Amino acid sequence: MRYFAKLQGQKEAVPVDIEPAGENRFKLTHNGKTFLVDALALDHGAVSMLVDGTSYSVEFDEQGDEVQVSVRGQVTRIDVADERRLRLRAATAGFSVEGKQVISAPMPGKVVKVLVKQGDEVKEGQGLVVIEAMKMENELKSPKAGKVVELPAKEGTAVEINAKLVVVE
Amino acid sequence: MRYFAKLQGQKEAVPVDIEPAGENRFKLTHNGKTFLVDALALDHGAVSMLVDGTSYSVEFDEQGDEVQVSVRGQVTRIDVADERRLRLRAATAGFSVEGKQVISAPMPGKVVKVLVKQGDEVKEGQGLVVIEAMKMENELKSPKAGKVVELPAKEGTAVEINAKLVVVE
Amino acid sequence: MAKIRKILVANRGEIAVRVMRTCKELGIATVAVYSEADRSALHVRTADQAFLVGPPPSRESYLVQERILEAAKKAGADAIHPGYGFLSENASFVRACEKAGITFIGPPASAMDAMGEKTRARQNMIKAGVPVVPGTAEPIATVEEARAYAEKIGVPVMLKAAGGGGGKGMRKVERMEDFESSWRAAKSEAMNAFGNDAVYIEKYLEKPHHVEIQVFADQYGNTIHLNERECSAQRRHQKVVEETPSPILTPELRAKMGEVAVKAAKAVGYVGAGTVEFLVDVHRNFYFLEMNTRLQVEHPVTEWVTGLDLVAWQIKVAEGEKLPYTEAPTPNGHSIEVRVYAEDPARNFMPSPGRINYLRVPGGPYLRDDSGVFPGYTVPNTYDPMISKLSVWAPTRREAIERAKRALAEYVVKGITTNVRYLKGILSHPEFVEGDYDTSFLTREHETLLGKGEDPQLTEASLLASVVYAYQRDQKKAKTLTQAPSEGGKGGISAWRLASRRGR
Amino acid sequence: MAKIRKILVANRGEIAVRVMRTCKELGIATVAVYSEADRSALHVRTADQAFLVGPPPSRESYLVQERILEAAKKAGADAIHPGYGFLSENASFVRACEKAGITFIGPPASAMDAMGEKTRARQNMIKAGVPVVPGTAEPIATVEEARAYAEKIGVPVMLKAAGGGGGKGMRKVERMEDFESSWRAAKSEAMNAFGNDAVYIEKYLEKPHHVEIQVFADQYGNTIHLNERECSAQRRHQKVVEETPSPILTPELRAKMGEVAVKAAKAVGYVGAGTVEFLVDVHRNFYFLEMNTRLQVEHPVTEWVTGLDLVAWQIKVAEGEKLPYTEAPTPNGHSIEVRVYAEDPARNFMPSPGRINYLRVPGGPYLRDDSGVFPGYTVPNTYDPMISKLSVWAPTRREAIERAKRALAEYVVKGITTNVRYLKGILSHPEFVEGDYDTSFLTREHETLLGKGEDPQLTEASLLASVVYAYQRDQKKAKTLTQAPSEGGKGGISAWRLASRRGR
Repeated sequence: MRYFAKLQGQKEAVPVDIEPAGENRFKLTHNGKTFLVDALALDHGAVSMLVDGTSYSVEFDEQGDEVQVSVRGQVTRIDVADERRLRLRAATAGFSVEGKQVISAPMPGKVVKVLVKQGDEVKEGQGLVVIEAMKMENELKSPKAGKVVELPAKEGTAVEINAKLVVVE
Repeated sequence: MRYFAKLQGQKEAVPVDIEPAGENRFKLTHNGKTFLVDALALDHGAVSMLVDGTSYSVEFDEQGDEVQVSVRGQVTRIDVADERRLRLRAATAGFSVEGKQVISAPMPGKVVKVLVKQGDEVKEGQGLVVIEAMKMENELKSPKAGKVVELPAKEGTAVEINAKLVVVE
Repeated sequence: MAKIRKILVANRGEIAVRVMRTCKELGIATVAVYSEADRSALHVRTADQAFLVGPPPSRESYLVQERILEAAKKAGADAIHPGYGFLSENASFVRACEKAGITFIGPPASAMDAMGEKTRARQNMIKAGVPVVPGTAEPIATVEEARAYAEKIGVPVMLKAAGGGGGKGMRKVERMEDFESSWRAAKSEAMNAFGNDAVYIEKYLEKPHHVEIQVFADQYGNTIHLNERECSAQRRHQKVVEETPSPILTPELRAKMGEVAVKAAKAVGYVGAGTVEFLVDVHRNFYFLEMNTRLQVEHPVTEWVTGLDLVAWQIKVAEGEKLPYTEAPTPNGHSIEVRVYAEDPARNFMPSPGRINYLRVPGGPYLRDDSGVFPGYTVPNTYDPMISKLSVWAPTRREAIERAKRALAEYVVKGITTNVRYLKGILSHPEFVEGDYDTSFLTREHETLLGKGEDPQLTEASLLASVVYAYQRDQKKAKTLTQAPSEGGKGGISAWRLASRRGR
Repeated sequence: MAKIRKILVANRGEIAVRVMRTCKELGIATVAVYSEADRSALHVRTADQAFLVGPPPSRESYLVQERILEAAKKAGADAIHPGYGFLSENASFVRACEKAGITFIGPPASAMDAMGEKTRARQNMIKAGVPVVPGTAEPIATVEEARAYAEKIGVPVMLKAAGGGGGKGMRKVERMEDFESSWRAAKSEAMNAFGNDAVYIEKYLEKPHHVEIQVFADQYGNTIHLNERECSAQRRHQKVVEETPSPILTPELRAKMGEVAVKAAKAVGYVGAGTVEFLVDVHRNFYFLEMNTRLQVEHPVTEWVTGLDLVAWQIKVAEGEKLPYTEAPTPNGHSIEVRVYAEDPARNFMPSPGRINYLRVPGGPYLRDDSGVFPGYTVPNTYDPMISKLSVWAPTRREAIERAKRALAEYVVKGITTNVRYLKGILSHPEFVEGDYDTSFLTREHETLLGKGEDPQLTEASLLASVVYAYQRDQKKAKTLTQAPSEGGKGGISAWRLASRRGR
């Protein structure tokens, strides 16, 4: 079976083929190389993986919209899909970074300042909204140059995690 | 609503009345006394309970056939049922300790010795079967005087937790 | 010399739990107070009694003196331990405790008055002959005056809250253009943190080290110091890593600073645990910065190298016992503390409150985890993001660094983002390892500390593991779907996402 | 003096993890071996590499020398750390390592030969002028001979496995009627544990204390002792609580026993970490019992009061370094270790393997948890039931006891039964607190230690909480039932049971 894995910061998802090869064992082919992997899924999103005798204690953690993968202190953000879903996502732009950008609350908190108005032209990296949580103020910046097309954020209101604050197009 | 709570070692279940009294608050009546309890259920079977300002960090743990309740280092085994279930259990003798007694494996292990034969008369406290687990041998004793009416235990075999080993009647 | 039998801990989080641990060991009953946001908190569960003191904002709960005292009376507590922050440096609260006949575990109100307002403290220290950082002697009333003063002494300057410490209400101004916004930010933070928006100005020393001396005094005028802590690893004036001994102190400088710290404490009639903070410049001149009239977050490193329990000492001093030592014990070995924050260093240290789905703390020799959380706990977004302090001990600094790195590698927190990896970055940085890092270190080396460098072998392992994980979950899901076709409706959610939700 | 770069740890559980922790701090790569029952074990996840060595029974995996050596070669390990138990005291394995060119971290085979068979050890010690417990000089061939000897010296006698320690293959015989069954049991346990069923007989001393001396020797004949450990809190000859200093030792007796222990080690050309065990009778005479030619389970208490890392020392000595000290450091403060077992003291210490659903280990000052488990781990039923060791330090014994009790109160393990409450019972018992407890203490005071006494207030709180818990879950279930009527079919299961399953 073929999966596509996309590392954060990379444009393209890379194909990885996987076949079962016995109890907790898998044959994986990636980038022309084939690996025989002994991968035991443990509770709470942990996987003990042995590749050619090398031991990797892997921890998966989903937070908000991301899956973080930790191995020996290195944290990588990886998205994985099979072929059908890859097509699906391509269609809905889920796998892409182009188009409309929704800026949502990265944590529960309070909107202490809205720095733009509906219809404003903004530059990439320009501050849009300031959220306060845990006594710290955090400025959310525009991921791209564009125009503020939606602005649900209101100063002084409490917001939940992932609440839509600004849409830049 | 009325519940019946039975402490291990006690013959009778005692009635306790409970009524909701606001968020995480309950009015409980037990033994003629009424308590206003602030009880917050946490994950993993923990309850933070405040009664008149006294704080009890309660931990529930179900193991095999029992629910253990720990508060400040004291462990109590308690069974709770509502009225309908209490009647039900009385009918099926679930709440009683009389009648047929099934001796089952208290842990996964290996049957290293069977000390009785089918049809044997046994005394209360007489050894029936020896199980080995974690390098320790453990003798299971008869909970009552009676006769061995079933004997599924076989020497040298591995058994799972709760596997039926002997029935004494 | 009345024995204390019940202590109300007027705090939350790790410090409340830490104080209660010592109380338990001493056979003293404990009382917690909590806000509505903290009903599920560990300190409520740890205490023998617990009382609600108000809604989430500190100003309406943990900072309301009457509510705290009311809880103390209801519980029959004979003493209050304030922890750090909140009311710990509030002289009016000390007076209110006195009036209510409850022992305040800390210095007398007079010592707090003398040291609490930083500007007054500076004046007192100048009088006592303690060297201070050049700056204004008083809080400044208006932004115009402040601006004028800053222009006079020249940037960079530090704006500082007169009413409290801990990095709150503090701003460094490097360019006059930023003066007004920094002024406003400092005042607003100060008001939030201490209920007092007075701000004063100090000259900013270049490349200073933050070195502080732990002092202890009993009620009979015996005052000693317990050596120093090096706290130069700061970010936004918030300490991140602390250690003792300081790698830059010679025994002579230690003795000199200790002596001055004791002099400072004696000058204000100090009693209990306190910390005299100094800035040490490149020429190893040192200047009084402020005195924290309470227990510090970083007290565990001092405990590690002295074998003492500072909280137990605080209680004994409050009971009227004499100090058991007459001079500083020689530090034994080396200790390092790192602060674990619920924040994401890669996103400008954005706070990360939320539910801790899984938690595994490090174990093994010579390490200590002081935590205010537990698996299944939801870290509220109302308070400080520090969730735990990890400290280690070893015979030498080099070994302590390796031990701390090993311990951090064992830390697993899921559900929220923490700075654990960033902390490892600090401990691995050559400047830290070498030992001569000043307060600009963390800001200056920010990019390096984030550790963007990836090990391709680990990246590949992560990728393979992710595919196996997705595959196994898809297989499991396929099985479930066959058994329960009604779930097919959820096809819209990516299997990956769904899978990892189930993995919890 | 070749630096060791990669160590295979020929063990499992907490000790494998503990050794790897030190390796990590020293920058040494680690290799785990595991049986089929241990695929999910913590030591496999902690190591850099891991190799399967066979099916669950130790005799087919952890005790198979060729498999261990094969894994070491495959991994390119240059040294093997044996931990305790398994192959740690097997001289033939040491020789096999030598032959394979792999450093064995432990004493030379010759020292093991001299001390490994306990009967040979006794002969060697008598030669060296070390006092020994009266008994046979050789293992006894037949049960008849054994019986005759026991009759001659008179019961009580101890039957002991010649091939190993740790309480395995050991039986006390009080009445001659029990002699034969005890003999068989000792031989069979010995065979299981050490692959050697040789058993000998010792006179049983009345009310003896078990006090052992930690020794350390480098490759150059420098041999020192690191003071004693009191290990009289034993059950079935298995240590449960250990402490240092021993509450019954005077400085003079400590010095005398230390001297004898060093003499014993020197007599056999010892190298590395070892422990000389003594029985101390009511008159404070002491007798050599045996020498454990390896690291002990209870080494953390020695580490606490000396500040050393004994595993690091073992590695350095194996690399050819000299000992950094020439005599025993004066013990600093007091340390107590308790062993957390997966067993139910209320049911005759029945083992309790199974899944650990929830785990919260204690934190705060001066405590240490050495664990081989994690939340979500299933403790297999194949091996020793010890899942963790909790140790504490304090300036005095009294404070150490209170700290250990406080720490135990914080320990939460769900899914399996542990002896945590029983351990608290030991620490609270007046005989333990007073300090003069002998090896009969735990057996003699068994009923008291189980702590049958209940606090009615806590019983009432438990009852109320249980009803709330049942009620809340029933309410939740009722809601679910309304939403998904198909679940109604499960009505046969009690709501309580069902509820708590969901609570996980």
